[in-house]
Amino acid sequence: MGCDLRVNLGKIKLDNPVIPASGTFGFGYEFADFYDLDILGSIAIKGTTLNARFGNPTPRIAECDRGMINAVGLQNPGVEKVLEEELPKLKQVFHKPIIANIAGSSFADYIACAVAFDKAEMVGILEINISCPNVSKGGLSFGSDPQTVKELTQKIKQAVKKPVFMKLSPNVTDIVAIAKACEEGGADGISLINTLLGARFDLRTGKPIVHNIMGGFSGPAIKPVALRMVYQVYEAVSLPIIGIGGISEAEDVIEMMYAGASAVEIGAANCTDPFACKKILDDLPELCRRLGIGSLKSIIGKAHQ
Amino acid sequence: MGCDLRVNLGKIKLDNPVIPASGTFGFGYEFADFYDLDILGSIAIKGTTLNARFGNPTPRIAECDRGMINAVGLQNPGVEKVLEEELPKLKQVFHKPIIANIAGSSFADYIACAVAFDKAEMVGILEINISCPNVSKGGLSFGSDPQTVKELTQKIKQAVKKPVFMKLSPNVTDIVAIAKACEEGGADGISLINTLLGARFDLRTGKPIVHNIMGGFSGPAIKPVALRMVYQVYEAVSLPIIGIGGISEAEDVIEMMYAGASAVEIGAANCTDPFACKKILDDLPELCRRLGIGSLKSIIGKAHQ
Amino acid sequence: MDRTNIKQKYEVVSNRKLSSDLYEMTLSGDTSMIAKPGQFINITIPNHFLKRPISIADWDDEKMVIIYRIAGKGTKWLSLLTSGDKLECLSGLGNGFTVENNRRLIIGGGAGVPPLYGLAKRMVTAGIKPIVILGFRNADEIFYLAEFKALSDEVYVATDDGSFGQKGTVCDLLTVRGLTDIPYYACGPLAMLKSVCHISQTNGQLSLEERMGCGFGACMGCSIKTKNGPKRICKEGPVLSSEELLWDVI
Amino acid sequence: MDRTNIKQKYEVVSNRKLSSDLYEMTLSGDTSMIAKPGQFINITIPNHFLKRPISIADWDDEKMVIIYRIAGKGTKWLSLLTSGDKLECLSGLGNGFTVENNRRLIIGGGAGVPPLYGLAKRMVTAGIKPIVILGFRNADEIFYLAEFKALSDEVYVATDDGSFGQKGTVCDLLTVRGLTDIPYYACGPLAMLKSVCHISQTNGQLSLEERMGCGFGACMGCSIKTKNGPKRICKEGPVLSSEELLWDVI
Ligand SMILES: Cc1cc2nc3c(=O)[nH]c(=O)nc-3n(C[C@H](O)[C@H](O)[C@H](O)COP(=O)(O)OP(=O)(O)OC[C@H]3O[C@@H](n4cnc5c(N)ncnc54)[C@H](O)[C@@H]3O)c2cc1C
Ligand SMILES: Cc1cc2nc3c(=O)[nH]c(=O)nc-3n(C[C@H](O)[C@H](O)[C@H](O)COP(=O)(O)OP(=O)(O)OC[C@H]3O[C@@H](n4cnc5c(N)ncnc54)[C@H](O)[C@@H]3O)c2cc1C
Ligand SMILES: Cc1cc2nc3c(=O)[nH]c(=O)nc-3n(C[C@H](O)[C@H](O)[C@H](O)COP(=O)(O)O)c2cc1C
Ligand SMILES: Cc1cc2nc3c(=O)[nH]c(=O)nc-3n(C[C@H](O)[C@H](O)[C@H](O)COP(=O)(O)O)c2cc1C
Ligand code: FES
Ligand code: FES
Repeated sequence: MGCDLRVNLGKIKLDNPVIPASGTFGFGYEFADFYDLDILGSIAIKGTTLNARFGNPTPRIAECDRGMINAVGLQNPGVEKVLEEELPKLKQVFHKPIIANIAGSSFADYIACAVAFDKAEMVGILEINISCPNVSKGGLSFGSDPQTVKELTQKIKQAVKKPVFMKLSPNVTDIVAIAKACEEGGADGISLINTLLGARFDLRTGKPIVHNIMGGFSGPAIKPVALRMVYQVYEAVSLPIIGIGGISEAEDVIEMMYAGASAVEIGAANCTDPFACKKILDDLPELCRRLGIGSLKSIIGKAHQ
Repeated sequence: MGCDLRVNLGKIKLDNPVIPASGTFGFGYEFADFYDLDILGSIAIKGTTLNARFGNPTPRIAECDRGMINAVGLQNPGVEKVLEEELPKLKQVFHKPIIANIAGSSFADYIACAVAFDKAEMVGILEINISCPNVSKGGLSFGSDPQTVKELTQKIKQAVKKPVFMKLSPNVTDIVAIAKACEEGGADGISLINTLLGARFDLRTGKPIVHNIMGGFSGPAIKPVALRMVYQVYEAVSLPIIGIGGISEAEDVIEMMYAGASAVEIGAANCTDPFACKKILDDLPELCRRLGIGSLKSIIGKAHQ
Repeated sequence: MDRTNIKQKYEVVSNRKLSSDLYEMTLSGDTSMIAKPGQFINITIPNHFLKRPISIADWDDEKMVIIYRIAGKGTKWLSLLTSGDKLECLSGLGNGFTVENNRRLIIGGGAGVPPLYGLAKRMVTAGIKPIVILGFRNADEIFYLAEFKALSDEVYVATDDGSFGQKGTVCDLLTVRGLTDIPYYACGPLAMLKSVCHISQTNGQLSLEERMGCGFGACMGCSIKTKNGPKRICKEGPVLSSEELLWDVI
Repeated sequence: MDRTNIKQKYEVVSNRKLSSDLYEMTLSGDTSMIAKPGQFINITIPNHFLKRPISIADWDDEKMVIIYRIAGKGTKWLSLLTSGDKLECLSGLGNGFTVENNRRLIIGGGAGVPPLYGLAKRMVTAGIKPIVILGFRNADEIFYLAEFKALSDEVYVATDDGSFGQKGTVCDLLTVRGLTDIPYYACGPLAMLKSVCHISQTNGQLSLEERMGCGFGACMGCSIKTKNGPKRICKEGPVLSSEELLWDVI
């Protein structure tokens, strides 16, 4: 008897907890060249904004020890094009509810984008990336102030029907306060973590490697921070959590679920290996067998028992 | 002609920027078994508190990808014993001003400990670790609130004569606000970063690996975060910075100095290789030659030019 | 497009120094996913998180050749491999050059020369006689001259210091030889590509470089703005048309 | 104390399976910094940040033997090494056992048995005839029985399931054999050590384990509270006196 890999994210049922993370899997369909996408639990598509964005100038990428910095800057064709051009292509090759990742620089942007995705049949979850700079507050990220987070959550929840998962920035003093603000605002779940803010400098020139100077640091290097935050948030709120950060093998999925995640997203690992998610799914059953895990649902939050 | 490795930390002159970080080099003298300590720029001794502390129960250590978590919990024999027993031993084998790393759980503790070290001839710099939980504020770290940081800095400065370097916690939303608070409080310099808060869970049991559940995460994995913070703080304040976080080879020293550090501390690398600092010092001259660096002073903050 | 075979293991057949810091490596293995000259592979380097993109200089059914300059730790590691060692990479990446009948001119500079060799070979196979302009810093850095001469009677070299061939840049050579109105292919440092575009009266297929996250289109790490919207250097590139480039934002 | 030679490279002479998941590895190299049985080495594992502490089971002027259980990725990697492979480690760590004339009894459990073999050998050399009590889960997991028997006429084995020797624990054996009033050495699982201390009417030298950061005294990662103040298992340990242990806080 194999391990039961099914998990739930609130009312959304997944065949398994493995989800490629936003920004590292494009709009999904291009990975259909590599493997059958329907093996995945879901897919979080590239962060989408109301209007098209080119993002930052290159260089946008810097290598780190067991990780990478990206300063892509939310390149995307805007929600309309995503709905008209990208999702239909994904629909051809993926037949489960997807996660629409939404970014914005004002409340109005977030809401308009969320409302647009709310109408799309394919979309199962709206995942709100609140690491973005808040233009009306001098560029400080939406995700760093609990009051702002609560209001944003409330406003989005009032405007949409689909489940709303708030995706938190780890670059905060008190992740629990932010998670609680999401819960108070009526969020249906929490995704964490987004990237840590990092920088690298060129040994020869002394200058920053990415054009933007700083960028989002992710990959296996950040896993201990992600695990800690998932653990803390699981203790403090009763929403389902999508654990993200440094997951690159089946063992990491299990560890993240022990910490409190109901499902996981895999980011940078997709960049270094197009088959990363498939490999994790290939390895999970045998790993569960070895660890005596009969059902993944049963290990969610085990570290807290 | 070799590279001039000399640097200054305010009025303190160092032969070179390489300093073992607090907590990873004991009270220094035991490393004299491995190499001549006088090759080092300085030594930051184990974090010392007013009264003796045993610290946390074991397990205190967890392995991470390119890093480790420690939950030692500031084990030390108390400032009196450090002055009477540990420093005299160090004095036998190290003949330069040292950095006394000071921790506390109240303003009074910090001040008393700083005052005690202020009288010790060997001590060149007082480095105040403000990652500690503030008992009077429900355990939130001293280092997470700018107002508290400013007050603490002021009070310590009023009580001592030696230069005071505030050692910042990276687990904050806005490191620049904290650094500015130090500057406003009259600090002579900034040390950053201390460890990131992290956690690991045991694959077999599902339970946290360190007894304390969470601990301080450090090592090469955290370098991009440290570089980013040093860069940001260098932009915002005009105090000398000791750059800390993930330094394990000569290249890392150069990169940290580009970001804005006047000197560096090496932490976890001492745990994995007792000769880590010596190796860095052995490699630095040749690396400088290859990069065309004639004087280390000249590259401090080069990324900002 | 089925790309289930994108991940490949190759065996080093040979690895030799061509000039001071330039190496040529021959690899054997499955080359079926390589379709065009100018495509690249993305090589796994032990203990390094990101792969290293290197152009395919030449290939046949069983082997491929790459030529690389030691630029840092990854390429340094490559240079230490010897016959029999294994290499893991993603293969057949990018769009590559499109051989066109009216496009005869090849312009290469330094470490940008390699992919142009595979291109020249395919041009010859297609019955097109290439004119080849190569630029190097000095005579010591010249490589593959004999190989190009074996494919074409018209191979011209410029060196910055005049230690071989024309003193000056490839652009000087273009002017001197009166080649500024022939559609071309080019690969080399950005500054060179820019000057070439500037001096040429017609259009070129240019191969560009960018720092890459994935190398196969997933992360948008390598996108640049063009007149036809954003293009990923690893997917819609590395070869772009000179006509679509926006030089002021590159 | 000069410890400039703490960092050593050893060559694997042999690596063989002793029982289901237990291996014995013989290493050749400089053993001059090993002074006492019960000391340990801390082994570098590629792609892993921390080293792995393993007791020295035996040594002479040129070689040493370690015996280890596959517990995770590091020990798994060790088990795959073969003759000729190189190993880097810090050598001669910890205090080790002190051979004392009146201390004849050796008590070992499972993966705790290895350091006791080197101890038994040195006892014999010192003219002391050891009494050896070994505990295992079952007959399959027994190892080094012949080796111990070669050193002593009094070797007794207990297995949890009774598949060999006395059914039960080492404590049962101690009681049965009436050995509870002899000063002893012990190494094994914490629960075993605790029971042994509890049942014995006299004192023991106990070898303990803790997760380690450095393994050589720098980080305070391995400290435990004792009646004589905090002790670092890697430096003032791993061997501590039963009389100084505070069982309620371990
Ligand atoms: C499509 C493409 C084709 C290329 N073809 C060749 C070739 O045929 N021959 C050749 O010598 N070089 C080529 N390069 C450049 C080559 O990729 C870099 O020199 C190499 O990645 C440097 O790696 P490193 O570890 O030695 O240097 P490091 O500086 O240590 O590398 C650190 C990081 O920066 C990246 N990086 C550094 N320089 C470059 C660069 N110029 N372009 C892209 N990424 C860079 C590395 O990939 C790595 O992620 C090509 C680049 C691209 C994008
Ligand atoms: C002084 C001392 C002597 C030892 N002697 C032996 C011996 O002779 N034979 C033997 O089989 N085992 C011995 N051990 C236990 C051995 O160190 C661990 O089994 C080993 O470190 C596990 O590494 P791993 O990578 O296989 O497991 P993983 O679980 O993957 O290791 C992860 C991390 O946890 C640490 N760790 C895991 N288990 C232990 C443990 N029990 N003790 C200390 N650290 C641990 C590892 O060192 C590593 O840092 C000794 C431990 C100590 C402290
Ligand atoms: C290249 C890249 C692009 C990303 N783009 C987005 C994005 O558009 N929206 C978002 O919410 N997160 C984005 N992220 C963050 C990831 O979704 C993920 O939260 C983070 O990388 C941590 O996971 P990892 O360590 O597995 O990469 C991006 C990450 C990378 C590496
Ligand atoms: C085992 C250990 C103990 C530490 N103890 C202290 C301490 O007592 N006081 C302090 O300010 N920092 C302490 N630190 C933090 C280090 O001084 C340093 O700031 C941090 O580890 C980042 O540097 P690294 O990445 O080089 O380890 C400790 C770190 C480690 C690994
Ligand atoms: S490098 Fe990832 S899309 Fe080009
Ligand atoms: S492991 Fe570092 S002091 Fe013992």
